[in-house]
Amino acid sequence: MGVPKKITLKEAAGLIKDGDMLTFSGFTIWRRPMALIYEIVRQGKKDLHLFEVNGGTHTEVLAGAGCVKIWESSWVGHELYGKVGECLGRGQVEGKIITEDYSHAQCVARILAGAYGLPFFPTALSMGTDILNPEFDMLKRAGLRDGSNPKIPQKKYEIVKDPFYDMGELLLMPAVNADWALIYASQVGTEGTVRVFSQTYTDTEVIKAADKVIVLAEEIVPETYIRQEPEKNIAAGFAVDYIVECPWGAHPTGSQFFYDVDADFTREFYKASKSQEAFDKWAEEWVFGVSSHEEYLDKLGMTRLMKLKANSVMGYSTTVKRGTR
Amino acid sequence: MGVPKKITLKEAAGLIKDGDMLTFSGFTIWRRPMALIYEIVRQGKKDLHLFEVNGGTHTEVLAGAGCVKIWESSWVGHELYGKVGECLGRGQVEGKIITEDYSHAQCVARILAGAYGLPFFPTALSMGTDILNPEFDMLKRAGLRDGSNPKIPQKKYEIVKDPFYDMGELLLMPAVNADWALIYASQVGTEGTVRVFSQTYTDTEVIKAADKVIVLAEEIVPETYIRQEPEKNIAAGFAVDYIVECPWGAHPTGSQFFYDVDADFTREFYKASKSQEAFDKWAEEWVFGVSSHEEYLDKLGMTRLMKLKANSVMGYSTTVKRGTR
Amino acid sequence: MTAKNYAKDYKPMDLLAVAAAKEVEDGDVVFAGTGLPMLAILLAQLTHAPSAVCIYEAGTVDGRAPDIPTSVGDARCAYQASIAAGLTETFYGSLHSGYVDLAFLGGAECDKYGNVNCTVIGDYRSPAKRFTGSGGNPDINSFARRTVFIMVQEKRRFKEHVDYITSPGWRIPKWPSGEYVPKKEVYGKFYKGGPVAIISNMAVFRFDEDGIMYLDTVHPGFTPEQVKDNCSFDLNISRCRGETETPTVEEIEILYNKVDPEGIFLP
Amino acid sequence: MTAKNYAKDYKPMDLLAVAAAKEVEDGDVVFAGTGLPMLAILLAQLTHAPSAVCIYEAGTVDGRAPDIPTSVGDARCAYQASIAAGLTETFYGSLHSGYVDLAFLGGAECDKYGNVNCTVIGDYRSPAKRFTGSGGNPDINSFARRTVFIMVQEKRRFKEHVDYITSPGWRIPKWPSGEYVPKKEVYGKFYKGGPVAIISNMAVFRFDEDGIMYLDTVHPGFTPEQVKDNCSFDLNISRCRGETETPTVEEIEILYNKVDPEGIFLP
Repeated sequence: MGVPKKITLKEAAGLIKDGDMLTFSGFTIWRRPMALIYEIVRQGKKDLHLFEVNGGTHTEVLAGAGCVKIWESSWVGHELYGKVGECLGRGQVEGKIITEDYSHAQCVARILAGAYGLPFFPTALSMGTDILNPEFDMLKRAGLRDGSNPKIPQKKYEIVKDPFYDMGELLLMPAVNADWALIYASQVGTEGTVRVFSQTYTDTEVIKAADKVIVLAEEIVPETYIRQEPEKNIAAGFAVDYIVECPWGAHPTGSQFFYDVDADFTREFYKASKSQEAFDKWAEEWVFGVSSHEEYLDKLGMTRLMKLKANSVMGYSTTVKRGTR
Repeated sequence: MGVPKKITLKEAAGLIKDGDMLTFSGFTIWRRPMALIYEIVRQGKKDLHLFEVNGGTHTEVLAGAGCVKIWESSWVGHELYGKVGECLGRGQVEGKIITEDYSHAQCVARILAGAYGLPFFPTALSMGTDILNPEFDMLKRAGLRDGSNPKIPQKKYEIVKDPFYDMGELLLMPAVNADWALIYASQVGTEGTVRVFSQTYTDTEVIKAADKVIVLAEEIVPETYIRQEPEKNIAAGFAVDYIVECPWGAHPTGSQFFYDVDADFTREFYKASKSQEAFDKWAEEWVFGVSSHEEYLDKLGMTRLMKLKANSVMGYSTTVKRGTR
Repeated sequence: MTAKNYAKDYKPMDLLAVAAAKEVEDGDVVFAGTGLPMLAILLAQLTHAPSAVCIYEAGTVDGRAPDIPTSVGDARCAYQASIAAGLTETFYGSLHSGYVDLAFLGGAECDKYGNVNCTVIGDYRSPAKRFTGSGGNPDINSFARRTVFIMVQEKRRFKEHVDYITSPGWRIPKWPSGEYVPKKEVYGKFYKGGPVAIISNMAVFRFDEDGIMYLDTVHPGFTPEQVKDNCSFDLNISRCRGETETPTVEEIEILYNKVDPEGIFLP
Repeated sequence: MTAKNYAKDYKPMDLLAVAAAKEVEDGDVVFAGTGLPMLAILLAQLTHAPSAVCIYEAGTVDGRAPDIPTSVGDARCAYQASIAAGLTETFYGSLHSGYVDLAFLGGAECDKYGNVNCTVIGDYRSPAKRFTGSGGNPDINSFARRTVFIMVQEKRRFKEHVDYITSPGWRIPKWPSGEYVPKKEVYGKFYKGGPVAIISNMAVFRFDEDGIMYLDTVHPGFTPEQVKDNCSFDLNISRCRGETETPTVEEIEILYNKVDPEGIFLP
């Protein structure tokens, strides 16, 4: 399979087709492939089917811009900087976005199954909840569980009995194998080996579970360097299809050892997300109003970005003002 | 749960009761808890039930000494230094040891299920083999699948159909939760955080899957040191019950970055393993003939051990003679 | 042990953090989320439970950053952690594996069985309003031995029936029929425990033998009747033990100077 | 491209390593075991397949040690590897996940469908002799797109029926009935491929459209008839293409000076 191909952000977004199923690296407001998300919005992609273990600012940008048709996940919000997903919520309330709720660990089960080439993964977590209410199977209600879409399982879940130790009932969760994994990674070697710093979230599984993988790399580093500590790497080059070198590519989400979450930016976005009009204005300024990632960074400005810059020993910014004191 | 308790090798072996189910760290002839294995033999434990993802020299020492009643695994041998497991094979041919064969990855499925608190783990690997021949279910033939032993599942495996994507049939493999995980680890922090160097094999899973965990540490290091790179650690202190500090505790098996496999010792053992008489003589010299791990190391001698010592950059010995040139 | 020196001045948030911290036993393996749960576990570690261990679902075990994390995915969670891995490790390798003793959780609505909603207002199929969704709430609540909820007390939030059961309390639907049965019947041998307390801004609630919520203590300034008036269901106040213990000077000092000196959760 | 300079002197083992290396295509993700498979993949990487990647089941991906590993669990496998993890990664994250193109495997016995035994001699329930057991052989053989077996050629090893099917060939028992069916019927949509070649010390065998072994090439010094005589089943020799290509001087040079200079597998 060889070494992944280096492409530009524009080329990367151009690969994604309307209606494709996407999944992402990161966790809520950390290590999201934001620069690529913006470019997808700029290119006006439609009817996207998102599966994500949890959502965040990137979800809201896509939902606000009208790119999302189906959202399967467990959570959306901006943590401290915006309690709920207003754009997605609006789409859901208006019936424009089909939502399939799973619990967080059920989503992990689904992506693990996808990563391991298994059709399902078992779990006993979150039984006895309305997540499992057959009346609330929204993809079924939408007539989408007939097997015609290979990305949508014929059932939301299955209840089975343990045949080995009489533990009782538990659940099987269907695999997810998205068309695309859009990944932001801390470092990528010149032959494609991928590393993320600190927590790995579900990045390892997301890469394996997708048909095609695009990695936004904060840095591209010598392959011999990244192979000095192979226990810290999460994917080999043969598991990656395309690489985009893209410093600050996760902004406004955070990237351990590079930069913190941009709290002010996220709060402003959250405010804007509360109405379509305000969102559109925000997108006009921050997405359509800049023609490239470089222009976006210039617009943010050096002073702002330096405040977010991580202390290289601690892994997070020790200069950004986080609270009231 | 707090910090694991520091005990001696003798105390560690003393905790294990006749008939207990054991599982181990390592892979074939690497990172096996050999010093503890010898002590278990010295203390004359009987009727042990071994589950191991793969066997190795430690298995043969236990089998040769008559400690083993049930062996569930996929493989036994000494790699290049002894092609098959002669002691175990003798026990099997003579009908003294009940063998339940699984494939390597099916064993991984079983220990993964155990690690995750799941009753089973799915796999489509190794279907269509005699491993699944119902006539060859040896624990069932021995009447041990009646549910009375909580460590033995009521079925060897289960065939199920994928209900989600019509992939066809696949297997469910029953969890393993041994009474004891006997682990050899490269480093353990003063509060019990566990690290192994290079490949992790199935050590992470083995620790989680067992009811109680004893770790033989090549080194005990400051907790603050081991926490500087938490991505390299495989278990937190609360997952470990007992720690024995035991340098060279894996000999004659190898330990990455500390020492290579002792090929000559293993070849000698393999030769001895071919008859019970020769094994007994070997054990008289190397197990019963030494009263402690320290005496065993002294008997091996510094010159021999220094040849095995790993180069600290490469992680393996660059001075040991491995081949014919 | 000297007599406790109770603080004269404290905010409602301080009382909640202190009450929550008291639920931690030394040596507990605790699953905590962003905000008050972090204050509670950190305060507990600095007072009566020094060997309690905290797991954040994003992938870290027992981090020891000098600065409080802003979210569970934060770089701060990984600093001097025992393990930095991912969600497979925390949800399956730790939680499903059975290591978790205690968890702190939140919610928008609850009923008297401790069923919690953090998903929607209105009919799920055409909701009036979406919340964040479940996150790990039901996962953690279903497998931790003890869970403690921290919630805002309002009549419309303490309901006879929640609009959607996001997180399982003591009487829950068994699917596919949806018949309500005790939690143990749904979880079989996976059963480990469930909600032991709800801490609101007015009171601390616990659950009786039948898994029904009762008033345990009221926070100073409130009466049992006021609390009952702020529940839509018929709250049992007969077992109320009196007032919730208030923060000590030392606890306040630790909270503001050691746990959250930047004023992130305690402005 | 200049004419090949074939070596005049070579050992049977050299021929096997060279023949096996030719099965590697550039860019292949290869699962290899200890011994000859290591020689083959390393030789391939140093000749026609520089971007082939080697996975060792003990947990490493694409290691690049200057010294050949003595076993797949060796520290040498991890040196300059892309990934050093464990068996969950290699068996589930790589193999079951569908990344593996090619694998080299061994065995004590095989039948004409490529079913392989590496478990017992005699009746499994009371065996005359135990071998090592399956190891990862059947796992890898069931999920790699192409597998190549390297075996010793003897009449008692190339059998009509193997004593125990450790590793699945092209016609295999479908449990629970045990009826023999084509591999595809057992594996359903999990099906990816199977054995494409067996390389023995006498010949190279391949499989026809019905999954039945036939003679492809004979090693120099042997005749098709001799090979047929060393099979218990009726070997199809009608498709034999001639002699197996022998090692070149360059290949021998690489094998002895770069791949195994210590003489571990090539004494």
